[in-house]
Amino acid sequence: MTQTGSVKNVSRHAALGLSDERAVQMYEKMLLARKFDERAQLLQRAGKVNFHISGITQEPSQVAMTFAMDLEKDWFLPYYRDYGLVLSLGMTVKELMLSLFAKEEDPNSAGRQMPGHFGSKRLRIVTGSSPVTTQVPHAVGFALAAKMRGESSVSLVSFGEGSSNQGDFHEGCNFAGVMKLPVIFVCQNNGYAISVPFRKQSAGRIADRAIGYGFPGIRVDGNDPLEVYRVFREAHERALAGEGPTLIEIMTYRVTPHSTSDNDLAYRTKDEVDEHKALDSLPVFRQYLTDLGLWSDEQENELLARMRREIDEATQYGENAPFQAIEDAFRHVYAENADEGKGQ
Amino acid sequence: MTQTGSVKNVSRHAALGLSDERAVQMYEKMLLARKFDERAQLLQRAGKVNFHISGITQEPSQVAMTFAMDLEKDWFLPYYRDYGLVLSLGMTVKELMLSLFAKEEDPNSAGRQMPGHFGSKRLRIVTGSSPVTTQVPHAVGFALAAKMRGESSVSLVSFGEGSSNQGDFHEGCNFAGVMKLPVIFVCQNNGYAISVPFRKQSAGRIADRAIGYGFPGIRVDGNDPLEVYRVFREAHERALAGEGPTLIEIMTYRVTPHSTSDNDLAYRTKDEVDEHKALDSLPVFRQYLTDLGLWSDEQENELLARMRREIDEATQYGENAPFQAIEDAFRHVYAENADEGKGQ
Amino acid sequence: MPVMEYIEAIRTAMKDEMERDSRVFVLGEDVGLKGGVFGTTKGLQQQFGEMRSLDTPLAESAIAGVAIGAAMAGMRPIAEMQYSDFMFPATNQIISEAAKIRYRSNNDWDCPLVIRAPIGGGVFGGLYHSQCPESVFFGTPGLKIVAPSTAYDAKGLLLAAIRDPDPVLFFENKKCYRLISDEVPEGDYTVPIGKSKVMREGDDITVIGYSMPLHFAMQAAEELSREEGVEAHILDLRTIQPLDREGILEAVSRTGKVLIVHEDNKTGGVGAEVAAIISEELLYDLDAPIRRLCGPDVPAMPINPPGEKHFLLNKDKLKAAMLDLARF
Amino acid sequence: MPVMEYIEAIRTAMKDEMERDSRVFVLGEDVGLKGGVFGTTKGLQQQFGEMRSLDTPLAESAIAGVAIGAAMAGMRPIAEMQYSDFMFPATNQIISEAAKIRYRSNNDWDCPLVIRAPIGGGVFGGLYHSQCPESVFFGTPGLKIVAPSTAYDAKGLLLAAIRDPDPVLFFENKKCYRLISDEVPEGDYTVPIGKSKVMREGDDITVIGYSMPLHFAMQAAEELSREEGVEAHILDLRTIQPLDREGILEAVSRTGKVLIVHEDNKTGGVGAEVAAIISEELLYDLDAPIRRLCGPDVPAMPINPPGEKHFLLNKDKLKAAMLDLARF
Ligand SMILES: Cc1ncc(C[n+]2csc(CCOP(=O)(O)OP(=O)(O)O)c2C)c(N)n1
Ligand SMILES: Cc1ncc(C[n+]2csc(CCOP(=O)(O)OP(=O)(O)O)c2C)c(N)n1
Ligand SMILES: [Mg+2]
Ligand SMILES: [Mg+2]
Repeated sequence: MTQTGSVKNVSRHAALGLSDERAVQMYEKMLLARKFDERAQLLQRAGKVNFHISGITQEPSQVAMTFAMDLEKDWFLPYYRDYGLVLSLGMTVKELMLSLFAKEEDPNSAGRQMPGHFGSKRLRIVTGSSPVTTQVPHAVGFALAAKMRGESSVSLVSFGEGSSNQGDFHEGCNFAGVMKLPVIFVCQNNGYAISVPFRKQSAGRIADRAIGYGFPGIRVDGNDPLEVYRVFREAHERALAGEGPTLIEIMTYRVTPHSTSDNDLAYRTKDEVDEHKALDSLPVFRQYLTDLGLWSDEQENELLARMRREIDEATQYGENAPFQAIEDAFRHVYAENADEGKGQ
Repeated sequence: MTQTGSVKNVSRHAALGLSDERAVQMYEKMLLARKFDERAQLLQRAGKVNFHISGITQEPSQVAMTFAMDLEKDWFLPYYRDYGLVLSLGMTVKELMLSLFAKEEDPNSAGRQMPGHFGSKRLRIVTGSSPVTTQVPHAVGFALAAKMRGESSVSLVSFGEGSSNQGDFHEGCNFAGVMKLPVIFVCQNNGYAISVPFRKQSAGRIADRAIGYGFPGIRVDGNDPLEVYRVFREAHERALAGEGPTLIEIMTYRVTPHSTSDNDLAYRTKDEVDEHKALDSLPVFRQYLTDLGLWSDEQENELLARMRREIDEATQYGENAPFQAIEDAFRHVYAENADEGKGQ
Repeated sequence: MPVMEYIEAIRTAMKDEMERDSRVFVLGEDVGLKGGVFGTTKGLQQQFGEMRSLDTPLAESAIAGVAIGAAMAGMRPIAEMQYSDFMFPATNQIISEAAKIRYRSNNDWDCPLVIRAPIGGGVFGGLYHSQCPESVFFGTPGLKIVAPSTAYDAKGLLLAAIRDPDPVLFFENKKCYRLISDEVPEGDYTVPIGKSKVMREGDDITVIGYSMPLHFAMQAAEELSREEGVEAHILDLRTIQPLDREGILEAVSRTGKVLIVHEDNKTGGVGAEVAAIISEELLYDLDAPIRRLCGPDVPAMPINPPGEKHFLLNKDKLKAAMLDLARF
Repeated sequence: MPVMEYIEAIRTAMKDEMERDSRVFVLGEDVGLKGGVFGTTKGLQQQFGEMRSLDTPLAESAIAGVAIGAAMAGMRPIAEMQYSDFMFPATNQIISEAAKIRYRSNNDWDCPLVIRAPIGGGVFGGLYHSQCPESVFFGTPGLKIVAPSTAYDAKGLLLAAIRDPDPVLFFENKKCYRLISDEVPEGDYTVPIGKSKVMREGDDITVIGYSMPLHFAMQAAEELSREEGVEAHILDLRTIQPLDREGILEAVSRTGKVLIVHEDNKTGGVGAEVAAIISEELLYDLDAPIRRLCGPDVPAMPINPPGEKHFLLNKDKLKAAMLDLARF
């Protein structure tokens, strides 16, 4: 990652309107997502939890996109690899651990859903499910509500490239296109849908599908978080200006197996994986900050130590926290009193 | 319609490889579809039948496309306005009348389904239903079967522009694109889906959607049947050459109400309709043949008389034919013996 | 009280609630200028504008999915499915999403959504414009399902559905639209979801059902009363999920002989659950086996008139079955 | 006879039939190199090539719809849905298309298609990897539905399903995959679709069900026999559509007391229809109300272990219910 920009001494992020502080915060969130993810993998291998699904190497772009959003007004519909995204929105490692251990205090689902199934009204994260791509029309519904109420709110919805082949992708995009709704459709193209490589998922480019819906589609390198930020900021501006949706295809690579239940070497080579691991943008971004004098090895070590403590504490908390009580396991099928859901 | 082509005295159709005889046949089928359709409207107005859904002004392109197909080998999945298409494949007016009157001898469904719900294994017309766009993945399945068996067979599937917004359009196109299957996807864009104008259906061009699936998408003027023929011939060649699908968007206009149950002046003006009626390509094509000396008023009158007789007879036959017997009304939910369906 | 057509009662409920609550809007195919293919939403776009009587693209999964999103965002959408036959593309959104949003988020999110869809045959609509899809959605916890048979209930249940904090499928019978008229209060009232209603009292046999076939039962009951002295007790379930267990058991206890009727095909229909509840709770109060008179187990009714007639219930079929049960 | 795992019986049936009939092929997500997420199709791509063990894009409506097209074209597709929870996007293709093709064309076209989907919980899969979707498809005429509980039946029913001229939903229980092993003949045999099987004979109570919970019933029956001298008669429906009426009535007659079990939630489940059939036909032979022991009416089971356990049936729950019925 090298500096561009015509004015000397203006860093890339400054040229994009990001303060040094924000650039550093971005890095911190990326690192936190990475460290949480690594710990979750360890916990699964140690048999402490049943299942983890990783977002490793996708976090830098997940974090970068949130920096272009308005956390007070926008709505977020992430998918299961979006740890970088939800951490940037304010979900804590403790909350993620409560979800990983499926405990009652988990704000996402009280330990009912699998980890990676995010949801928190407080954080404007819309509850998600396992059947892929259903969240795409939901995001359009949030944008429609915003338009109807005259609110300047954008909805961001994220999904994999495999999932973009579901009918709901098409129906949602087309609906948003017709009504010029403020939605950012984010396809995180990591090359695989479980074992199926992209060339068996689609013969086109996902970004190009936007042409048929009458709005811009942009392909961006997921290993260049500042470029990701730039593209999202533009999409956000378009959305707020009433110019309608944008489809953004983030090119990335799934360096882990699909989930802890998957053996990826049954369908791809270690060489291929290693090649992509080498492209990880996390150390590159660290170097970028270091070169600018915004980051140092001491800061890194201090941050790592702080994160290790935070993650240790969260792990312990999550592990020891109680499961939802049996008496409550079947509650909330319907509202328990007529006033529920009357709010907003 | 004027002649093009660099060699003098070579007509447009000859330049496309169509004999004079075929060009005249084309016209005859167009006219037959028109006359059947007009009669069906009359019958409905006279209270003889409950319901008709018209294809008027869409027939010229429907007929033209079949002339580019192989009627012995290809498979056809039409939609409810495709009278021109099925008549060109060999369905008779008598058969259409049996369907219109919902009689047992109707080969499409023995009078079980609405008119316009075509199906005839003999004519390689695949049975269709009312929920729109379900036929799109079926066509892909036929093409897949052809590829698996090494048959040089193409499947042609047709649907409206409103219907192209269903998830099944997306899923079917994408599947065919990945596997480079011999399918021609035909969107007959007639500007309306019942009352909803195209601008409220999609903000893009339907043809452009093909870009996202990695195959060609072509928009063609439905009022230029020879150009329609040309485009389909190319698509057919591509399909047989293993180059995969083509999406063809035929620009046309629905000059009738959606169906005999619809009052279109609730949502569009008579002026708009009249403007498009004036663009009807049937008289233009007649003039084209006449200018070339291939057609005359006498021939026209003779043909009209012959068609009138044929349609009269078919109407009478259809009207008098028996309904499916009550004893048979509930048959064929499942095969009645294990050998059924074992064939092919 | 003014007498009103069933369809007008539905339209009035939407109109009234849209006036009262700015969060309420209607979306679906042709619901705008055209006012719906049956005319159910006629006038709403003129009164409330293009956004609140919103013509959508032809895509049912999006209609449901966008409505779900809007509901989660705090709106009160009414999604119209043009025919219930065409709601199947939206099944995943309805069953995987709407029904599970509250439960999966442990009450953090909710989905106050109404999906309206016309059911039933008898309009020469053939296989795909006549179906009763109840059994597909029935038995999915998290959904409520109502199916009114009168104009009064149609308005009152629709108002209750719109105000309900959970997703409600509202199955209106297209044959009832203009055939059924009854007294409907002008102002605001609701019919509680989950409560059945005794349509007619009697001591000889009990008929339990919902939607259009109950009108045949009522006609048959009058004739049987006059001609045979048989008095039928008729219960309109009105809500088919959750079923009104108490109402069912009370109605059965009254006579000890029960006939369950619906137009949806027999096997796997709502009637099976009603029978199962009775045989679970009231076995020793029964004086006859539990009978069901329902649509035949074929994919859907044919369009040709004899086929359609053969498929459908009518007064005579009801009368014969009711008399047979009375004589048991 | 070799003892084989349930999952291997399924794999073997596909392999054998693909060897025997070149029209048979498998399509679905990850069914190729990976051999399916459970390993059910392992080795098929290696043996039969990429086209006959075909990795599809992630799109269930296309998987079903393309398979339907291929079936109409004369192939014999086996479409795999990765989890039955994920077959809902294909509902429209299954209910509107596959189920109605023969009927709507008056027997001109047919749709010999198998859709395989793993059902059931107990694998810490949470809400969307544990469901039983039977009730959604049950009651749609034109579909056949099978749900084997043993390896023997799994192979025999799958072979019958592939050869069946109509669409068959094949619900395999993911908990059975590796937990259930039994004797499976090596060669070719079929288990007839539509026929139930007596798993155990007894004179005190009858248990009727399908799939995994029957194994709990068998364990409970052995204990009840030893400990209480109660002898349970256990009927495996095997096919849930069309139901084996005669088999059901015979099994009920044997004891006069019946408990119906399934993992799918109670309301609107297959058990309701079984109860309705019995109460229609055998009311006077019953010595106790018809009981059902099923999944609770909540959207789906939670992933946390106590919640999952609370949701699921097990031997103890079966035993308690069976004993209670015996003592009635
Ligand atoms: C409708 C549906 N079908 C199948 C699955 C099973 N499944 C879970 S993740 C996945 C692959 C998703 O691939 P992609 O969209 O590329 O996202 P990625 O996992 O690569 O980030 C599949 C098939 C599902 N969750 N939902
Ligand atoms: C899934 C589904 N939804 C709704 C309908 C009702 N419907 C029948 S035709 C039609 C409009 C179709 O428009 P288009 O695809 O443009 O074809 P056109 O009728 O204009 O030729 C609608 C909404 C249907 N048949 N199927
Ligand atoms: Mg992926
Ligand atoms: Mg159209």
